[in-house]
Amino acid sequence: MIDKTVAGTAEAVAGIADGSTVMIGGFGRAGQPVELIDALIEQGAGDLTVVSNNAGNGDVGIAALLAEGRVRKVVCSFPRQHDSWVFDRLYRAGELELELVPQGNLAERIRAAGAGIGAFYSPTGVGTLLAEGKEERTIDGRRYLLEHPIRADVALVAAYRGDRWGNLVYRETARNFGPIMAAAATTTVVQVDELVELGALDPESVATPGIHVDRVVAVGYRPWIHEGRFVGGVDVNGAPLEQSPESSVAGAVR
Amino acid sequence: MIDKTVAGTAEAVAGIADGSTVMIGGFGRAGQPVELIDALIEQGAGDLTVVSNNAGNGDVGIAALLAEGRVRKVVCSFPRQHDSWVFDRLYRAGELELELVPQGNLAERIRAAGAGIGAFYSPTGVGTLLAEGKEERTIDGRRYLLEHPIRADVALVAAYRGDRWGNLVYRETARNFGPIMAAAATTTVVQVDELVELGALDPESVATPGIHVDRVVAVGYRPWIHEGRFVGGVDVNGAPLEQSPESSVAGAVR
Amino acid sequence: MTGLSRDELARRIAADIPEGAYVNLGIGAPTLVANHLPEDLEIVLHTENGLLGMGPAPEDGLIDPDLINAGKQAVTALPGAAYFHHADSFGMMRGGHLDICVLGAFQVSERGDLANWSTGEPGAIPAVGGAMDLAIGAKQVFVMTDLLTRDGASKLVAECTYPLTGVACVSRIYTGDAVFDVTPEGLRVREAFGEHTVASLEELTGLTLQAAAPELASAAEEEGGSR
Amino acid sequence: MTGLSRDELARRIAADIPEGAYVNLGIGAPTLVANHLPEDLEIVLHTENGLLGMGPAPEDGLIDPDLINAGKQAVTALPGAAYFHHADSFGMMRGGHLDICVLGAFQVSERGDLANWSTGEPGAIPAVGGAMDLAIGAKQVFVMTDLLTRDGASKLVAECTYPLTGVACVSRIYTGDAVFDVTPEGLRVREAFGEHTVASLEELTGLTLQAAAPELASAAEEEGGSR
Repeated sequence: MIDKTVAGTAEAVAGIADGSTVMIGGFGRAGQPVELIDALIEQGAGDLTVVSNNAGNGDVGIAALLAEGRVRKVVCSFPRQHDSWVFDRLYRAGELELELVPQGNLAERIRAAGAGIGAFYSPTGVGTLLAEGKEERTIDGRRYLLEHPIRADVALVAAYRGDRWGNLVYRETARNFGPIMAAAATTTVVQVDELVELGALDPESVATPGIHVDRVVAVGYRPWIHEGRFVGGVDVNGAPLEQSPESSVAGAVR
Repeated sequence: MIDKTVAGTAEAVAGIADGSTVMIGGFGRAGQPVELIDALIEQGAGDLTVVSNNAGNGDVGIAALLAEGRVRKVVCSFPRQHDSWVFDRLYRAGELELELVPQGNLAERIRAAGAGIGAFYSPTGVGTLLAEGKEERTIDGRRYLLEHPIRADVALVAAYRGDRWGNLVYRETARNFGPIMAAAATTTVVQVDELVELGALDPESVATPGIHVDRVVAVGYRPWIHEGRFVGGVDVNGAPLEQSPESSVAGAVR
Repeated sequence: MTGLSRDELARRIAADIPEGAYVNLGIGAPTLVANHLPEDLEIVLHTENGLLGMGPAPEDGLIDPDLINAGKQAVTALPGAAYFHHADSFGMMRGGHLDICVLGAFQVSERGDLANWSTGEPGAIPAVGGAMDLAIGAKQVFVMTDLLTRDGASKLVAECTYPLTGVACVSRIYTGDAVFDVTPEGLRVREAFGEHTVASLEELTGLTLQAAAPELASAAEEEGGSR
Repeated sequence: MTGLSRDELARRIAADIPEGAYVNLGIGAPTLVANHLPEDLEIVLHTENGLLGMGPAPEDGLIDPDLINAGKQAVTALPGAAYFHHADSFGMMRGGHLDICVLGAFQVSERGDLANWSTGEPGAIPAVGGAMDLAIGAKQVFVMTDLLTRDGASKLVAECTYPLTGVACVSRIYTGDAVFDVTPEGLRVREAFGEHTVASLEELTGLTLQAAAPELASAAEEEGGSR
């Protein structure tokens, strides 16, 4: 029997080595595998290169990993946000290396790694500072830059539901980088809200087939989901609103 | 109101010009838009370049289009099949030009066209006859060929269900080239078994978002589907089995 | 000044978006355009974090942290929406499938070069996000900006001095003072608001401007917002 | 001859596929391997036309023309299956995610070059399908073939004379006479069936062969199929 499920997040992140390149899914807080990042902090690996769209929000998730001094380099498109104070401080102090990649090139370079593409020509960034050091080529009259794949030792991904083969479905815009990162890493570790029986996921909706997944751990439903149904009652960061949880659940008819 | 639906297949293929490059979805007969191809034959456009995985089966669909002498060139991975007699005859008679492309390169080149990639390096075909004339480059010690996008004026695609915005879901392995061809053509024409209300398709399962679709026409359920449910009773080509249709439907519990 | 307010400008841009268009509204001021899209027209909004068919913000209590826009604000999904991953989403953009994208700007050059991601200040933390992809990705790139900086300098320039986001990528520039088309001959005044003329705009920008219609060469008779 | 039958060979290959492997069985003889995969082990079959978790052929009456394999035969989908489009499917292959792929061959060279798509005959209609992608895509490429052609020529050769499918891509060759590993030093006899020895195989192939174990250098004591 194939069983990629593991009992807890500590087991899920076991063996991640110092110096690893770690992809971390999510766009802002949506789809950020916060429980796995917490486990990685606990696990202790350092000198990491983190590949993620952002470089942390507030004091949790990627921000907490940065604050612990575990990260040597960040590869991302948008580190500067209103709540990226941890990154800002470390970057200004010269304690973090940054490779800034336009978001679409970041996504396509990650996809290229998973799809075995050696390199590709992208029109994004031509003629800008971010083209420095990159080969430029004109194809059919249009200018392109040569972009190389971004691979990782480990990908940490948050999905909505998964099964023991590692098949995953995502929820809304929390899908974001999950499917492409899962395919681009040597070892892909996934947290899901819920593990379901093999065969319970619609094979037409599986956005990450299990072939791209090594370990799956269930971390329970987000506060805004109740028994598989959206109930709301939170702010955009997932924090409960000030009203009582009961009234929030009751009011969440849409 | 956005309404990409058209009343019939004739309207769906209207305006396809002589000399067009036409992508035709499908892998063998699965997902081949036979009703649209029939309409294209009726419509009369000629001197076409057809991009498709195969070059026709039996005497229907792409084979019929070839038999009518409408096609100048075929770009495909696997023309030779046990039932590709139409292609075989025309090719041997020197009446058809053939560009043979390994299947994965075909798929990736079509995807590249839709995704705005100027060109990409693929390891497939290195050192073979099909590498002739292609630029080779070694990246990180591995040999790759430079492959260019394949674009089309028109894509003809068969999907399972669609809505008036052009959102599509496919069925099983009939998905094959549909999503990538829909994105690679200037005008994408789709036949679906059934048109459904806007909002009826699960947004997590839409494999082709409407942005890639220009016209949708409903052609009715395949014989092996009854009121949206698989009933079987056909052979792999979709032809009814010799038993009576009633017993076939009744026996199709799985 | 007698030009358009920020909100009037958003309405003016919205009026140029036809039914059926696939549109990406960049973060910041361009998101205001959504408020002015006619409710009886179907215009499909794309957000590059993986959604076509984006709807307005949800009511409090119904915020869904899994459903956000590129500015990381809570949004909703309309009937007809579709979700996809980032590579597909930026493929949509890079592949030229979006009809219109509306972006902010620090500077736009006469050639349509866009600078909107970095002021190039030493010590500033760089962040580009999807700006460079958006700049080169849509069939038409609209810029929504003030004509002048707070210091009175023109944001329309002969050559951008800020780091570029994209080269020759802007189609049209909407400001509270006038609307400009980027043409091979330089900027053309498509429409002037208030009492602006080509001459007054040339004075503000220091650029040689073309006139789209003869009356713009003398005085703008039209009311702002009409077309 | 005292080697393995086609069916015994399929069983022999199946015995080398571990539980949990992601496997693509090429069209033709390799599809026989599926019949010998132990039912109590979960092995995930990939078919490049867009399915992981392929199951056996359906019963008559339950054939679904939308659900086929790469050979365009009707198949089924197991619980845990997933569908995807061709670019994703070949990305899976090219990206090295498949553990094993089993292919037929016209010729395999000592270096592991594979020729299996064209005999290069003038006038023949060329067709490559997914062969070149499969050849370079899996972590291990197993070839399933006869050692000799019908004319008695060795299919294992110093240099392929037929057009290549892939360069240095084959890991192991399964024939009814012996199993060979491709190594930097050339072909190594991993296992010999019947009365074959390295010497008898060298005679048949005209190649210098390595022996994986001392006993192979003299006489194969083991029963075919054991390991």
